[in-house]
Amino acid sequence: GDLTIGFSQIGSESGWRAAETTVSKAEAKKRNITFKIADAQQKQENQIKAIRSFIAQGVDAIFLAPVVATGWDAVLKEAKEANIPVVLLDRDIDPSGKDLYLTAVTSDSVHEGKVAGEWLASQVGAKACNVVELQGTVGASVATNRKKGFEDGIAGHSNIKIVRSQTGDFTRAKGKEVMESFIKAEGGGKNICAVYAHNDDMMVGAIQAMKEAGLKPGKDILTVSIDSVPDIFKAMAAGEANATVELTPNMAGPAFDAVIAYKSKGTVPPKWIQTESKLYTQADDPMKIYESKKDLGY
Amino acid sequence: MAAPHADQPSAAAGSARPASGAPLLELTGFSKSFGPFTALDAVSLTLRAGEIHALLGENGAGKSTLIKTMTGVVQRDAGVMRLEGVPVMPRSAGEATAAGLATVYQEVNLAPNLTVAQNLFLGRQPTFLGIVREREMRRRARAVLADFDLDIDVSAPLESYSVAIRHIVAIARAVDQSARVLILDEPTASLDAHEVEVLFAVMRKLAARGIGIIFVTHFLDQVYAICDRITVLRNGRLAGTGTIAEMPRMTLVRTMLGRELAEATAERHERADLSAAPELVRLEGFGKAGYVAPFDLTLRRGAVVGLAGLLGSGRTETARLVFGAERADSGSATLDGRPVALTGPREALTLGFGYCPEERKTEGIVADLTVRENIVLALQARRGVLKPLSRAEQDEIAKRFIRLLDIRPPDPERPIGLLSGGNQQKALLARWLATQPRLLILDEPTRGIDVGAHAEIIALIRTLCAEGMALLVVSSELEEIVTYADEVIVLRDRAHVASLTGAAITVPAILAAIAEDGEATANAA
Amino acid sequence: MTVKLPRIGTAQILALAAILAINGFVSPQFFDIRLQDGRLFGSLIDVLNRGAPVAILSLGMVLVIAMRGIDLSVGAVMAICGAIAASLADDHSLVVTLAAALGAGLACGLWNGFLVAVLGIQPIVATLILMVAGRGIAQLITEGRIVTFTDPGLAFLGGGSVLGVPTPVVIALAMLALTLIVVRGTALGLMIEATGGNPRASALAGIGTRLITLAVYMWSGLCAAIAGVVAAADILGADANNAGLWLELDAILAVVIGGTSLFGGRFSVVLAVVGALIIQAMNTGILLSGFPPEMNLVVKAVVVLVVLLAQSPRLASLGLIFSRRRS
Amino acid sequence: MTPASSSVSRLVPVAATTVVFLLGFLICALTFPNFASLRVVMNLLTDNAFLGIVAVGMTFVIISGGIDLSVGSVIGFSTIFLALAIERWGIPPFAAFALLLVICALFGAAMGAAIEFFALPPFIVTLAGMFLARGTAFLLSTDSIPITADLYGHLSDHAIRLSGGARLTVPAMAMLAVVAAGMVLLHLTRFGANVYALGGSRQSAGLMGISVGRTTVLIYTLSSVLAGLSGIVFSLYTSSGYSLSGVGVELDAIAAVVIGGTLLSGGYGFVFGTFVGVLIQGLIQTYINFDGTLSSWWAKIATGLLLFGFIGFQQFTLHMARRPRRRATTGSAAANAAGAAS
Ligand SMILES: Nc1ncnc2c1ncn2[C@@H]1O[C@H](COP(=O)(O)OP(=O)(O)OP(=O)(O)O)[C@@H](O)[C@H]1O
Ligand SMILES: Nc1ncnc2c1ncn2[C@@H]1O[C@H](COP(=O)(O)OP(=O)(O)OP(=O)(O)O)[C@@H](O)[C@H]1O
Ligand SMILES: [Mg+2]
Ligand SMILES: [Mg+2]
Repeated sequence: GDLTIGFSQIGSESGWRAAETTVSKAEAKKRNITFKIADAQQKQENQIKAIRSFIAQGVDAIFLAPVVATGWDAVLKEAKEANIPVVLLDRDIDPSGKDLYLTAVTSDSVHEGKVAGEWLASQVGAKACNVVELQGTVGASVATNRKKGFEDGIAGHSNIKIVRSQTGDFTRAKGKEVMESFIKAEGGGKNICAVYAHNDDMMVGAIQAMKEAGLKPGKDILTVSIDSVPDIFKAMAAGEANATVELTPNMAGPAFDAVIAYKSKGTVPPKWIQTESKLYTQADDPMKIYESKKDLGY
Repeated sequence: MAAPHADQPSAAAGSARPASGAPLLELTGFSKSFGPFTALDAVSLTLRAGEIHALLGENGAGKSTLIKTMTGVVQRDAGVMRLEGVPVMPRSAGEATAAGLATVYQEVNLAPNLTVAQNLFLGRQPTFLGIVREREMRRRARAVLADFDLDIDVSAPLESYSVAIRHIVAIARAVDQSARVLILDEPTASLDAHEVEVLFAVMRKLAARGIGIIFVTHFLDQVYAICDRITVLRNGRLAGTGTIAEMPRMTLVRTMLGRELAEATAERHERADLSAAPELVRLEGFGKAGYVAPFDLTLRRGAVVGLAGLLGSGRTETARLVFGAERADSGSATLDGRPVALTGPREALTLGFGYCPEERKTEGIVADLTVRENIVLALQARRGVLKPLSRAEQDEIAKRFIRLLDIRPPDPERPIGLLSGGNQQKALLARWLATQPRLLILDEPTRGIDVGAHAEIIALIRTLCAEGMALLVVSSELEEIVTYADEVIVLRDRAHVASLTGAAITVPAILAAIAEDGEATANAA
Repeated sequence: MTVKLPRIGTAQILALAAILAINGFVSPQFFDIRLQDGRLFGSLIDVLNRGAPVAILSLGMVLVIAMRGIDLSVGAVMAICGAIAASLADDHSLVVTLAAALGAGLACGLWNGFLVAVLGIQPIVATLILMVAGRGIAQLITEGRIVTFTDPGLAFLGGGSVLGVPTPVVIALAMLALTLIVVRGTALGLMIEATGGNPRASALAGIGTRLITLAVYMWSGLCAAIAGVVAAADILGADANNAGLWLELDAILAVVIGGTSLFGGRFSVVLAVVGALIIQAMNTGILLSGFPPEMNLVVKAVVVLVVLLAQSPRLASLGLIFSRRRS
Repeated sequence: MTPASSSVSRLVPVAATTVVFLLGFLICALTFPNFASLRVVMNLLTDNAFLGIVAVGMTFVIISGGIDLSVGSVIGFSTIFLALAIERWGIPPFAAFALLLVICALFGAAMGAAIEFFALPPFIVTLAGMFLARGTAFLLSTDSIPITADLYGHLSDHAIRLSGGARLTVPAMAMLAVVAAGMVLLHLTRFGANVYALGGSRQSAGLMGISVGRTTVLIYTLSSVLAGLSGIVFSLYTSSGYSLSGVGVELDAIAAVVIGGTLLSGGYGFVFGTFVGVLIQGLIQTYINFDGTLSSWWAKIATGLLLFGFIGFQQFTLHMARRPRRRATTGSAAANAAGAAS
């Protein structure tokens, strides 16, 4: 139909985010939907502004990728008053706002961390293992959740210990810099058994740091990270990375379908449409996945 | 600038005022060093109520420093100050004012971005429930300025007025603070004869009320016109003190300099035969709308053209147009007969022009840089970025001019901002002399310069002239202009109204040309 | 050309030494240096290597600040030039790649200089425009993704070494030497200091302040371009979203720690670089210390304040009074 | 420049900014349907309320010749502090507000004191303040915490409803009040005059007997208190606290102040200009949101271009505004001459 949907996107802080935007646009085109994207540059206030201007423009539905879990009640109430359904993408919001949106298409970032942790636990068995952690941006909910999930995943394995944890701001450069100092602080890397990074970009940087220090990532040091961006599959194919947990960039597809069904037939979708958090390892033909992902706009 | 001193009331005028014997303010043992340099060495001074007390000395003698240590702007190393017998030690300008010492510092210290009225009453504006009563403040401001014969828009920002007006506002502010002691550091440096008269009238009125006034000036005429007693500093030490009767002119000069003054100043030099002097620059119909009305001007090698007029008459403007600091929008210019475009200071510099601006602090010195760097700046600009003067060359140039102009202290590596006002002026002169200009434009070159240096600068102007340089000099001191100018152009209301040459150049003639009313000029033209 | 380090730079050098000593204390192997694949390896080398981009930025920033300006766009310019270099590297020769990247940096500088010197826009807003738009331009070039390359020539600029010294450090040193020659070997330094100290007086003294302003912003753009290329070469890819993010603040901080006033005038190129090293030594120390990352900013704030207080003339004179009293 | 016209000329930058804003609004209204509505105007006020409040404080700081980079972080600190205080520590909202403002005042005073007594550059002191405030916010909590206190619900419902779904909200009212109070304080009180004097020349201000130290401390205190107030408004706006809120607001505030015609070197400027500057920034964003076709990067480029457009046009207006005045003086001079001749 001739729907107009406004999307308040967080920003373009990472390759994954860029892919999400690209994929969303492609999905909208497939369905002949007029799709308006407002980039908030990582700021909640900008997202609120964007939602308000969508309301003022009278769009048919609003997609929101919330930068933070809280603080949406007032503006979502306004949307509700204007009878505009809101769909959350990629991240959930605080439970108090449950009745203010139609549905949420998200992955569970605690679960992602847990998948990563459980994979590591299965790999090391009973061996003692010192893990260094590259955290995302301090205060970002994804970072907090992925940290928590990982800790859950290795809970009960007292042989696995997180010995160092610093923020790499989700970026390659910082991931590399932080890893460099971890290596030095941990006896030239000899004491490190695995690296856990909250996203693949930091891991790609960390892999470089390990190589420059004369270590063999993927062999001397196990790696596990989250997102599944193309470059990590390249590293996996080269045997330099071990595992990644996928966060699909196609959140908008299911969301569009839900909105179309709701608008045309009045079907109320379930409150949570969870996307899969799939684990990939070197055994999964990484080069093939790389090929399939590399043009998605990562 | 000072009207001929024959017109001034005699020295007796000062002593005729009742000056009670009891000291109002007593300074003893004031000392201050800046690092190894001793700026003040155990200076004492006694000021009586109702007395106007001249504080004199060469540039850099320590006058301004003494004043700043009195008011706590600069922390003194030693010294006691008693106000009516009670020791006072203000630690900031604010405290000094509160204690009863109102001061006008040498470099006018006001907020140029605020209105005239705000400047007059800053910190003590009339308020109602915390809100400044703007209208009342303006009314009072107008009243205060009326005492100084100044009728200006007090709601305009101070910076839209000339240096002179700013100075008057600063003085008015100090006077209006109903202090017991009023300190004026070179207040007359940028005033014209009329304004000086007005200021003196106010000073006399205040003195009659029993206020003690400390007055710093380099104009000896003014000292004898208004002061009762004199204190002289030399190299930071007390060199002498006494009543004006005890210190006649020659004694005073000797005390200040520590030697005899070469009596070059008073004589007139032979005026050049203008028609014989080769022409250097000719401007025709030169002007800028709303700035200066179009004028013709010919500058000749070896000749001095003086610009005279009241404040705001357009002298500075003329000088800036000639240098290209402001672009003319009409007229043509030729140099050595060839047409040239005066489009900016850089072009002027390459043509061999030099320009010493009037506003030393904002347009002249670069305070953080050393004396050496300030002196070589224009020369370096002319040579271009890629041909740096070597350090040895810079040192040589700096040393030469420090010696030639007797810049004190003779330390080329001192930041120029730390020099006394007069010495800064000399360094600026050096900046342009170093470029060996063909035309030198000087705007108030002797402002704030002591008697000794004054004579030296005038002698220098003559030497430069004799060496074939063309000079265009703006000066408020008519007597001075008369001694060196070969042609005097009189300005009024931003237009050139008269030109005097040869024997016609006399102070009364210039005054007459300045004073002529519009109708007379219109008829003359 | 004399470099007057002692006296003027004591505070900065002492601060650097103190931070390094603290680093040695929290991380005993801090001063260990060994050769790894023909490249020096150790935390101290990390400080130099990681500090190189900010040091290079500060070489441009110090001149801009000395002219009473400020350049907020350097981070974005880094991103642009890194993006250009990374996208060209694999299909073009290194010369072409570098020429394009550095040319873009110069063009950015020219734009800033044009806004400031010709249009008369205040530097902070003038460069804010490019700070905002520049990152967008960089993302436009990379389309928001991380563009990777494999060209060994470009990679060498980030990960290689010359006689064991990491290339970024060599580049930073070369740029330092070049800046010193350009600034102190010609009259440019004097003219910049004069213009920054009193623009009106300098213009009246015949200095071409407009041209110098343009040149200085272009120099800053060039330095940012080099820093951007080094940063891209370091991670073998251009991350337009994050490259140089907030580094303008670090560069300004480095310049100010180096004793140059934000109100223009006197400047010191060498001390600006020392300032950059102080910042990086602090960052590396934080990473080595094992503090939780929530503490990073608080530690940074305290260190910055202490370093500045150590330089404060007021504190120095207080110290003088105390020492006099004691004696 | 004659004195009489120069008192008017000080208003020219503000007038230029206002004209630019109105023109911009007109263009938007012609471009997009639904734009020229009361709702959009009210949104502009509500959405930029927190920015407007800090920008007023920033105006004082910049006019005095300083700068305050810490305000964004102070907002972040404020929201998380309020959330914790109200939700976890059980402090009643108004008491929490008061406590927060006291903390902010002390923080600002400390920065002002460091600037004054150790003669440190404001840029760096407030940069350290920026790190410190944000760092403290992280230490308080890195989670985002919803605030459920009744007051918050009341306040966000308590809006004046206007026609067409437009609402004059509490944040918007708070900003308008702060702008008005800021205008009075800056333009009509002794303190305001002192702020200008400091911006004209610190040294002169000292010699004129102004207590430079006290004024500096007060200015930074004011800025931090307004940043705290802005934090309160922000927490009302989002009904939550989050340590990362307000990132980069300092740059937006500085840009708003400067676009509003205030000179960064100090001494000149108006609170009203800042207000218009804030609206201009809001307008740029609204424009981009309404357009909605711009990718992340094109949005950034467009923001930059629009910023350039506004500033360039402002510069042009200033230039044009100065020219006719010169002619006017010439004209009057000619008139005088004519009068004299007759
Ligand atoms: N802050 C300072 N640091 C170092 N030296 C200083 C400082 N202030 C003044 N001086 C020096 O102290 C001496 C006295 O200066 P002062 O300004 O008192 O002279 P002055 O008598 O007022 O001269 P002028 O008639 O030229 O104004 C000068 O040599 C000057 O260079
Ligand atoms: N009496 C006055 N009333 C009002 N404005 C004045 C007065 N005198 C000067 N001005 C203003 O001061 C400004 C600066 O004058 P300026 O100093 O350039 O003139 P000038 O002829 O060079 O005088 P001088 O060199 O003696 O100061 C002028 O724009 C003029 O408008
Ligand atoms: Mg003096
Ligand atoms: Mg003049």
